[in-house]
Amino acid sequence: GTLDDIRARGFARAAIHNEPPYAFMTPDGTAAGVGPEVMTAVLKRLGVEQIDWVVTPFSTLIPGLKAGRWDVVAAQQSIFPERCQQVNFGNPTSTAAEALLVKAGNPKKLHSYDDIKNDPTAKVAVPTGSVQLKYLKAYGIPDDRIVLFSNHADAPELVLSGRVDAYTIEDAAADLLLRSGRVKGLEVADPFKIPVVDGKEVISYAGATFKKEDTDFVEAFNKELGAFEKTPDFAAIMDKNGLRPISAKRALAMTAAERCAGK
Amino acid sequence: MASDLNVDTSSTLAFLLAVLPLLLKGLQVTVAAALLGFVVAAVAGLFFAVLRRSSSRLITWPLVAFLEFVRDTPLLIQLFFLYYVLPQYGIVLPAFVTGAVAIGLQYSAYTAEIYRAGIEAIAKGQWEASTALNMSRARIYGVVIIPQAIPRVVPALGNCLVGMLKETPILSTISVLEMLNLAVIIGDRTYQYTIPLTIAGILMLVVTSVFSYLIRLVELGLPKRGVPLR
Amino acid sequence: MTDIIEFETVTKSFGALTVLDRFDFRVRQGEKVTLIGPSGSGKSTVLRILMTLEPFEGGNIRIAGQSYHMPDGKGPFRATQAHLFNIRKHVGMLFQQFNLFPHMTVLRNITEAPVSVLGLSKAEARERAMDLLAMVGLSDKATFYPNQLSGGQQQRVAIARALAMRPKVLLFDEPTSALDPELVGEVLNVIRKLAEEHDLTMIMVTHEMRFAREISDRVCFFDKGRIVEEGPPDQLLVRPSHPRTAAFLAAVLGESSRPPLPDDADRQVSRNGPQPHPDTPAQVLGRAGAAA
Amino acid sequence: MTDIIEFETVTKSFGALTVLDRFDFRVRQGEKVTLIGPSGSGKSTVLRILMTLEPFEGGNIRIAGQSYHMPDGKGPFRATQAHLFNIRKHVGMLFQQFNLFPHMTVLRNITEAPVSVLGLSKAEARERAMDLLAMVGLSDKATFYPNQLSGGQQQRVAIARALAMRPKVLLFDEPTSALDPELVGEVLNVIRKLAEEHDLTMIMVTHEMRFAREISDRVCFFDKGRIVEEGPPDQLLVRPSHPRTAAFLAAVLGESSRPPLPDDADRQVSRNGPQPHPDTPAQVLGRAGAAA
Amino acid sequence: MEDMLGYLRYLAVGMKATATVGSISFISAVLIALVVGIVRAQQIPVLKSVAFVYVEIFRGTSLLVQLFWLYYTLPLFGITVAPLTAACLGLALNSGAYGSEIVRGALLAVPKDQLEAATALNLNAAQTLWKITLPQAAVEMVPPFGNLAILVLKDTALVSMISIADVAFKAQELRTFTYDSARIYTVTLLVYFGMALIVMAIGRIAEHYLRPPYLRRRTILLGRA
Ligand SMILES: Nc1ncnc2c1ncn2[C@@H]1O[C@H](COP(=O)(O)OP(=O)(O)OP(=O)(O)O)[C@@H](O)[C@H]1O
Ligand SMILES: Nc1ncnc2c1ncn2[C@@H]1O[C@H](COP(=O)(O)OP(=O)(O)OP(=O)(O)O)[C@@H](O)[C@H]1O
Ligand SMILES: [Mg+2]
Ligand SMILES: [Mg+2]
Repeated sequence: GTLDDIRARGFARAAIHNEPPYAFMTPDGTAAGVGPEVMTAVLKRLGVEQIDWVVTPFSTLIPGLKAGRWDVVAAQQSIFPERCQQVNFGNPTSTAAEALLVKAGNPKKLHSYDDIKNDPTAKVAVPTGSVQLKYLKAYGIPDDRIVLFSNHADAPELVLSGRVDAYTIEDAAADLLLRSGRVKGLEVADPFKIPVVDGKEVISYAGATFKKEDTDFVEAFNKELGAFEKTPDFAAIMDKNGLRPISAKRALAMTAAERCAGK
Repeated sequence: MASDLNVDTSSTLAFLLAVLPLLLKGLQVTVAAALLGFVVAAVAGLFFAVLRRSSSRLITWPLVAFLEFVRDTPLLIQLFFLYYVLPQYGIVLPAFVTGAVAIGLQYSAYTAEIYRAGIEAIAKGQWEASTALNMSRARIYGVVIIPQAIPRVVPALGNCLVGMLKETPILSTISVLEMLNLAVIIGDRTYQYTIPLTIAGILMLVVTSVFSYLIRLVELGLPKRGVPLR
Repeated sequence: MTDIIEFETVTKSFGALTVLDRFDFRVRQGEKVTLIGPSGSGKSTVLRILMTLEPFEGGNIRIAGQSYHMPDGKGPFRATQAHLFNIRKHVGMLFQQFNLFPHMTVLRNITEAPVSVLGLSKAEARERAMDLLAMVGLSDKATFYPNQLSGGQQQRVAIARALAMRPKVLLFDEPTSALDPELVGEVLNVIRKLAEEHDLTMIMVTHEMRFAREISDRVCFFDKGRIVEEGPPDQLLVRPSHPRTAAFLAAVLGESSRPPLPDDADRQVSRNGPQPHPDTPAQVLGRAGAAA
Repeated sequence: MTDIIEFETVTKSFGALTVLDRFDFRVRQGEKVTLIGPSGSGKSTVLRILMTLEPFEGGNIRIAGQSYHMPDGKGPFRATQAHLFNIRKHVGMLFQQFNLFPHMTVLRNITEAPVSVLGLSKAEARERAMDLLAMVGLSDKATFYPNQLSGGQQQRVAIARALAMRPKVLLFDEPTSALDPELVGEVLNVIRKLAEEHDLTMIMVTHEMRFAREISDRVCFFDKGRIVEEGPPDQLLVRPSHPRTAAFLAAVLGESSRPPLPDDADRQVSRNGPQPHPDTPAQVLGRAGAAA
Repeated sequence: MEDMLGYLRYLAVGMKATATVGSISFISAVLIALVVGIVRAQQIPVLKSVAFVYVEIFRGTSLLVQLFWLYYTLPLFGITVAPLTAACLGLALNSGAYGSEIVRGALLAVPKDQLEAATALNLNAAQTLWKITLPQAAVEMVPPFGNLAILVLKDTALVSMISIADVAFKAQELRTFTYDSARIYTVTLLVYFGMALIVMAIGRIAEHYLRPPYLRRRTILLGRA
């Protein structure tokens, strides 16, 4: 299996794409963020000391995994059923609740998906391939008011240029963005009502991604992950990356298998 | 279109059948963007080519610099400026239009060269004969030179159209849902990339082949009488 | 008679090459002048300057009393388009390569400029064109495209096209030298007719010496941008007084020797070929030659 | 003497147009033959077939005893390259447009084929080239590029280039018709020297009638892909027996009338211009004409 | 301004990758183009059909799909090539297909007269190609190959999808950290334009020296070909 290969080789190859605070490459060349830091700790417990990091666009994370270009993806990808058919997920380590970024002052007074739906002039942007699109659709927001973007760095421009009025973002990413002080003229819609789809508040669960056939690797990973989550180091990683305590708490209460089954 | 992104992934065949109609819709966007861009390039290119031949350096110099810059820098980044920076000056064009215009402008740098070559290939004698008949410059261009240049440049313009078809995926950066972008989005949702991308590639091959064939037909259909073929 | 064309100390160069140097030249109204001279001597340049196809640097040119310079003394190529337009009204030109518009029918070739420049109605222009086509003997070709015509026919259309603008001066730059020899005659016939029956001023560059002799009032021999000798054709072509003229005529008539006159039995092998030939072919061809 | 070239019932068409129909033609070794005839009559086609530049459909051609067909009867263009190579050894050709290689110096133009085809050493080829350049009077131009030379010089280089291959037969396709009139002489001088001092077989298409008369052993008049009349030049050019030959000569010699002989005072205005001219210019030119 | 200098420094790593991939790809593309273009212009049996299919496929599908196949799909069939190799191979095959049309066009544009003169001198097909046609065509090929080089330069932006950190990728990375898109893109635009100017200068010099002396311009760098 892949784990044996890694051990034989002496180092693991892991891929991320840039999406702070979940995963990113620091300018000095080390991977940081929730995904890489957890991955480093767990692999260490599995006896793998060294990791080769690859930064690559989101859309190539899984093809590269399948093609054997890397052994594991540490980009904190969301776990949901369609994806489980193609890859294996480690148990979730973080969760994200929805937030909405709007122009400072929230001129259209958008505080929920319902507000977006009910204002026929309101336009909203979502990342391509994301679950948020599904939620917006579930709320009945028409296609012509939804704009897809592929790079998170595009999103502030979309709002600031007036092409959209809001964009969906995960709470932790929004916190980080605003705290960095780099983007002026945006704010998180506050209060914001977490959307409800199929009678449940929507929360996304994210974890490491493995090849479909690497069940033993996943098992070993999950086992060590479970142990690591009980150490203060885990909480420190979450804290350092600005995740709210509720994020990890929710994650620990769920397994990948349950998410894959649609729970 | 975005609403249809829940695709059946239960089997390869089902997946393929679910993906194909989606990509075909994306293909319409691709073709429409390329055609609109082509119109822009064909018109702007001719305009630039004629302007480029002006005897005033005040006109030609900035024009050459502009065309060179447009030609030598990536479309991706030009798109960004057109899409995000123009609104700051109150010009908010829809993404599709912005994209098509940007592609068209970039290609106008090429078509300008094509037209220029076409115009310069016309024997100097045509200019001299027109001048000897006391025709005005505008008239000479409009009645004598350009009508002769167009048939010569049709094949090269056709190649530009095919080139533009293949540039459209860049429009995904400004959220235009063209075919290749759709293929990637489907991949991002399902983590199955090979099938949608390969179908997109094949569809692209089919479309470019069809276009190339159509261009050849146009070429063959050009009047044979009255036009010196090279 | 008045001079319709006056060149006064005209200077013209291409880069470092001075083609015309303080060039003087006058043509009376209705006169038929032929320019002859070696290649590169500046014959075409004179015609092209007259047609405003080339700028010139110094001197002055007047045509039909109008100066090429603007009243404020600015040269013709800093002159406004409107000024040049007025000058070109008087002049028409025939080219070696005909330069018909290949994408227009013969009729359209002739009517285009009268309609768009002179402002004739389409019907008037058409009528004028058909008259001219009849004159050059091509009434039946009005709907043809130039490349469906022989070279001689094309040149005749070009003559009609130039005449449709009713110029006072018509310039011919080797109008038959791009033609197959047996097509030359038909074009010369048309020009001859023009010359004989009309008082159009004509300036012609040609290598058709017999034709030049027959038709011109005056022949000017050019060399290196100057008129070396001029005079009535019977004198200049037959008994040239200047040695360079004589040498040129000998080269053109003796060596190239296009048509043998049917009864010109004595061979005219000229001995003044331009290059010495130090070896004989037999020597040079060597072995293989000997084997042949 | 043996026939070095034999055409037997050769047929050649371009699509629907049959250019040569059961064409017979023979040339003896050392003979100088001139082909004349109207444009499109097939003169160039004969030369181009001989040079293997055009395939032909029927009949047979032999050159220096070698058939263009392979021994199994296959036509020359299904013949192997090796077979064509052997045939081409005997033939050289001069083109109207000279066709020098513009990217090579004069010397390289001449030495290229001897080195790469005949396998001469560079030194040998160079020596041969310099001899030939001396013969055509261009020893000082060896390092020039073709477009630095005048047309006449280029054609003389082309002659040297063809001779460097030591062909038995040399074909000339209007070798002077792309030249300015006063450059024609120098090329004809070289050809004349070749003809006079050497027994190369020469087949020439030319409009230089006097030259043809002077140099040829035989003149063939072509019309519509057939030889209508042939004979010694003094007979065919001066007293043609066939009416079509006479008409052609009248058109070429009478109308185009290139050089007037210095003392040919009586004007030869031919009356058989090909087109009727129904109107006079004065009528057609109308108002503006009258004003001129 | 200081920020922009910082960005430039950050992009420098990407410039190296872009330059490496770009130059290797372009040189390979020229070689491929020459072979394929000659095969097609000379109508070499069998090979010409192969060449035709190659050109149609690589011109007809997009580079993105080709790179994806080379890097992510071929390994599923057991063929794995390194990222740099895959990037160069993809770009070279893609641009080579375009380039072959340049070569073919230039070869066919050599006047038929020249071929006839070569035949009359009994040069064989290979000698004619090598000594007569190709040298004359080469002069005509240089300007379009210069344009192709710039296209290759711009196309290198796609290799980021196979994990090569080129200029475009580095720019995206910067944007995720700083959200300073307008200025980052301005710097990026200038970087590409600068590299294009260098490519153009090289092209002009190549053109100057490939031209036979009698066709050379006096100035190398001024004026378009
Ligand atoms: N556009 C130009 N640029 C540079 N030199 C030129 C140009 N046109 C003509 N010349 C040069 O000017 C000189 C005179 O040229 P011109 O065409 O007037 O000669 P010509 O007497 O008509 O000769 P030909 O009998 O060959 O037509 C020649 O040396 C020619 O090379
Ligand atoms: N490649 C070709 N394709 C089609 N028709 C051709 C081709 N070459 C020659 N012809 C035709 O064959 C006929 C004979 O041509 P050829 O060139 O032998 O005539 P020619 O006697 O040399 O005329 P010219 O004096 O004009 O050179 C002409 O009608 C010509 O149009
Ligand atoms: Mg001239
Ligand atoms: Mg011919």
